[in-house]
Amino acid sequence: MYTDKVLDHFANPRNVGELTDANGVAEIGNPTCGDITRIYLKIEDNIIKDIKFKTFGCAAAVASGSMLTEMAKGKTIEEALKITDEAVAEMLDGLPPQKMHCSNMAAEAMQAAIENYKEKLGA
Amino acid sequence: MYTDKVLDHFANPRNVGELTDANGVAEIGNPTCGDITRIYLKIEDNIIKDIKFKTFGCAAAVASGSMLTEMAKGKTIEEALKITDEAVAEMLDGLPPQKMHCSNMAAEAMQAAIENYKEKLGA
Amino acid sequence: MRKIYFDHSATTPVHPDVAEEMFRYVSEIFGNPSSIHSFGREARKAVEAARSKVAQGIGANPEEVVFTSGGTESDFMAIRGVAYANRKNGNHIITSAVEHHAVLDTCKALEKEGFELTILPVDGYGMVSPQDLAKAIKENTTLITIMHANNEVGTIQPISEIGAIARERGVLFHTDAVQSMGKIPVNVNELLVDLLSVSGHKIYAPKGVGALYIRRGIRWRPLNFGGGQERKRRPGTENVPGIAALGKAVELAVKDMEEENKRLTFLRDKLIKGILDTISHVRLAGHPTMRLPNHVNLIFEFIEGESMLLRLDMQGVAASSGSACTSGSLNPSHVLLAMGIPHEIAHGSLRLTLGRSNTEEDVDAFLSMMPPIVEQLRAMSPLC
Amino acid sequence: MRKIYFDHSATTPVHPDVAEEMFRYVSEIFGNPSSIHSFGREARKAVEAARSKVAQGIGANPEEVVFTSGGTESDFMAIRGVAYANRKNGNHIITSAVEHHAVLDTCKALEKEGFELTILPVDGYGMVSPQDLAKAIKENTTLITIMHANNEVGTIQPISEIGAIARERGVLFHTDAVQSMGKIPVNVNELLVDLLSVSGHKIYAPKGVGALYIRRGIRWRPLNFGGGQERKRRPGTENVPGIAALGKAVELAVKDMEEENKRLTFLRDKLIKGILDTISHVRLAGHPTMRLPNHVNLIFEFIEGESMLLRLDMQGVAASSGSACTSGSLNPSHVLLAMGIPHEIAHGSLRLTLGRSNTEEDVDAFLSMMPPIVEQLRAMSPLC
Ligand SMILES: Cc1ncc(COP(=O)(O)O)c(C=O)c1O
Ligand SMILES: Cc1ncc(COP(=O)(O)O)c(C=O)c1O
Ligand code: FES
Ligand code: FES
Repeated sequence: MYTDKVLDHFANPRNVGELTDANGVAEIGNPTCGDITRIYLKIEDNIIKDIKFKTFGCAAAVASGSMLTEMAKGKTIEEALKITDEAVAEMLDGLPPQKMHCSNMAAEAMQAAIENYKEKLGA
Repeated sequence: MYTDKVLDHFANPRNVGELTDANGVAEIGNPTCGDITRIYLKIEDNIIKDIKFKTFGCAAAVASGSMLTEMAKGKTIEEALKITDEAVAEMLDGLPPQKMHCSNMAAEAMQAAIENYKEKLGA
Repeated sequence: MRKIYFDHSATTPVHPDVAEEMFRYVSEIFGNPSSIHSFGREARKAVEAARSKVAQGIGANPEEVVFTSGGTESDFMAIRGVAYANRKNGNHIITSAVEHHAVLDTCKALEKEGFELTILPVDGYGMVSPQDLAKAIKENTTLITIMHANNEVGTIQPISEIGAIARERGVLFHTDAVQSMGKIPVNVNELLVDLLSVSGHKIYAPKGVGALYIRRGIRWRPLNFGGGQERKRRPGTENVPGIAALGKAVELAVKDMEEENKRLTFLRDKLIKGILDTISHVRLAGHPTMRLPNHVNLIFEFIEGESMLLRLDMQGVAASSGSACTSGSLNPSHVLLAMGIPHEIAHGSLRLTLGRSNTEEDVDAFLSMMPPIVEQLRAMSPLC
Repeated sequence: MRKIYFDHSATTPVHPDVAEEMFRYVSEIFGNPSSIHSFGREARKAVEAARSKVAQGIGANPEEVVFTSGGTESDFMAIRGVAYANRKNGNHIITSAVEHHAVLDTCKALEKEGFELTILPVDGYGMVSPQDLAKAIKENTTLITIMHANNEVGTIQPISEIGAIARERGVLFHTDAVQSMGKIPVNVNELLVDLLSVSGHKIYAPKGVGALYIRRGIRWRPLNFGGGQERKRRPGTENVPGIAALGKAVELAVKDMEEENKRLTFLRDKLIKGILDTISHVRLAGHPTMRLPNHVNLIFEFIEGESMLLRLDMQGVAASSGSACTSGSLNPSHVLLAMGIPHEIAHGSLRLTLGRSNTEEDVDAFLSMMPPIVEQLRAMSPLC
């Protein structure tokens, strides 16, 4: 059911953990399944210097978190905001239909974390 | 489904054929399946000296004809009339439930043939 | 004693390659396809591979194939599923008088539940007339179910003609291809059918597995609910060994069809000619040319089918008289009666259905065996 | 990599003796049991011998056993068959919140068709209360269906108590014994049930075969019609290899039960204790003592079942999280939720179900494998 890419990112997830010096953090609950993903961002000069995630979720959620953080790292905020859940799923060589919603969580959590960063900046 | 006894009487049916000198003959059609049995009797001094049958019927009909004729041969008319279809079936070590009606045909045909003999006698 | 099996329409032995495929999934790759671990994933792979093979064998897409427990289940799933799902649009079903009991009895049960049923007559060859069918379609007709090839007399129905009419009139069309599969081409798009039933054990796969083709997008609904298997169309843990076997069997059947078809047609015709030439008062039941290549049904007057069967059996030949399913019944075959064959003559039907294992020697042995049997039985018959 | 299969509640490998029995009827004795020739008669003999074995295994008469395509079919045949047949007398059905989907979804489908449905709650162990049941019975109640042992948490229900109530109140009682068969005693007269479901592939027989016990004389009717097989209770050519296998499997299961029961209980308890002793925030789901001897369900807080399953799978261990049938679903098990376990905690369930092949080494290997997996996953969890 899962692609080799998904299983690889699940077995060896990239960027797992917390950032103590994060300047953007958000947690998203998945309305479909009740799972949770949290994203930590370290943004400097509008660029995502570092990003980490934690998830209470299925293998697709773990792999999506891993893949999304890989994709976002080094990007500008604007570029990062363009990363869709479909793009994450595609980079994982696809997700099973009933697991497509799992990739949402990672992308949405990142968007919320950027929002959080902007709010703090504005504050 | 059939007992060895049935199969034996089917494979080597006793008393098959006609009696040219019969003094009692009758044919019975089976209302359940549309099959037919004919019995020829040679009665002397109230005793069934010879009996033969023909049947257009299933293996149970053939075996019943064979067994019934064996059972009836040498009996008095009164004794012969006491042979029931159940008795025939029993002597065959039983018949499948949906084939019980096949043994009727033989017994009934013999009863009708005895009737025929009596009628001729009375006439 | 040499055994000759002439009852391939009743069931077939599992082909060695099919058995091998089946056995792989019995003790070795035994997972539940719904399990996410490797045991489960391997089983899932086998099921989906088989689905593709079956789909390919009938010209369908894999998602249009649902695995069932056999031809009977495929039939009633098709018929009830369409009947119930379309009840709002109409409640009239059309079938034919020569269908297998799985179809006919399902239709009759629906009639008792309030559906309207038209049972089309057949001609002396057991053939349904497309004209009759066209006339029978009404405003409220939602389903036509006519078999591809008849199990008792081997007659092949004009399915694509019927399919064209059904399509033009907007009526869903199911065909029972249990007997035709592997013997003549079966393609859902050429036959213009919306649902099609297949049974494993008639094509050298094991008993207990079948498939139902359900055209994408048609209005059909499942009958039962449970674990969500087969995309919620048929609940219950998948019969993985059976399904894998069915996939293999369809693959083989299609691959070998042309050659087997030729070979069996030759044997069939030799058998028919041999009997008609040597025994009097015998007729062929079913269509002389529009018939399955492996199918012989001969009617011997004055004698009864069961007696012939048992005599043959004692000499090692397995044959049947009408459908195996109905041989427990006492009535002569509803198919023969529908063809207008009188009751007492219908009793004398002998069905000989050839298959992979049969050779010309089998036919020759049978041809020399049959005349004395008929003679002996006729000597016993009050009708002679 | 050494493979450890801890998912025997999802499915089991076919036992070698059972496979041998099955294979005899695949290519060698391959007849259709409805055929009257010797091929058919041998197949019929096999079916009836298997029926006797299954009957003996559950304390029934052979005529009370009907073969089906599996546990799911047995369940819906039992439930729909009683519901429809008794509709004139009442239309109220009672079931429990922890039934398998085959039962629960069938009951819910009947509710949509106009039947009245009561779904009994369970306690924290997943246990139905006979008192609740007694209260739920009404004038119009015609059927109670409560499973013998639960597939997800292993809890054994007080079936004979419920059976006594049902009998006293004149209500027909069905139990799904798919998980209990072969693990604890299953006797229809001791359990006081009128219908009982069994599935082959849970007891080392193949997938695609099951049995339904229908007590003689009860009001039940078949759902489908066709060739008249199984004394008109279940149409379709009999799955002879599967049926023969089921007979053998029931025989073996009953013969070995006492010993296996002891052996598995020891392994089960060692496994549970081992995990509870070494990992924090873990609880056992289901009843501590009224549970299947082979059944472990542990809930690990802060982590998600699927992740555990896949980690274990990568190390060669097959386990499950809730029912295999529902692992495609995203919702936490309806069983755990019915037991009052909160949504996010229910997500952390790991089901380990032992069987014939498992040894103490398997348990030890698992016990040393699990702590680092949990640690790693918890490190990833935002809840920690
Ligand atoms: C034409 C036809 N349809 C349906 C069936 C039933 O299929 P199965 O035996 O797989 O239940 C048969 C075989 O008996 C058949 O010949
Ligand atoms: C309790 C219970 N009932 C019914 C079933 C369904 O049985 P089957 O898989 O044979 O369809 C299962 C297994 O999935 C089960 O565990
Ligand atoms: S994140 Fe919840 S199921 Fe995938
Ligand atoms: S005599 Fe007609 S079925 Fe036996």
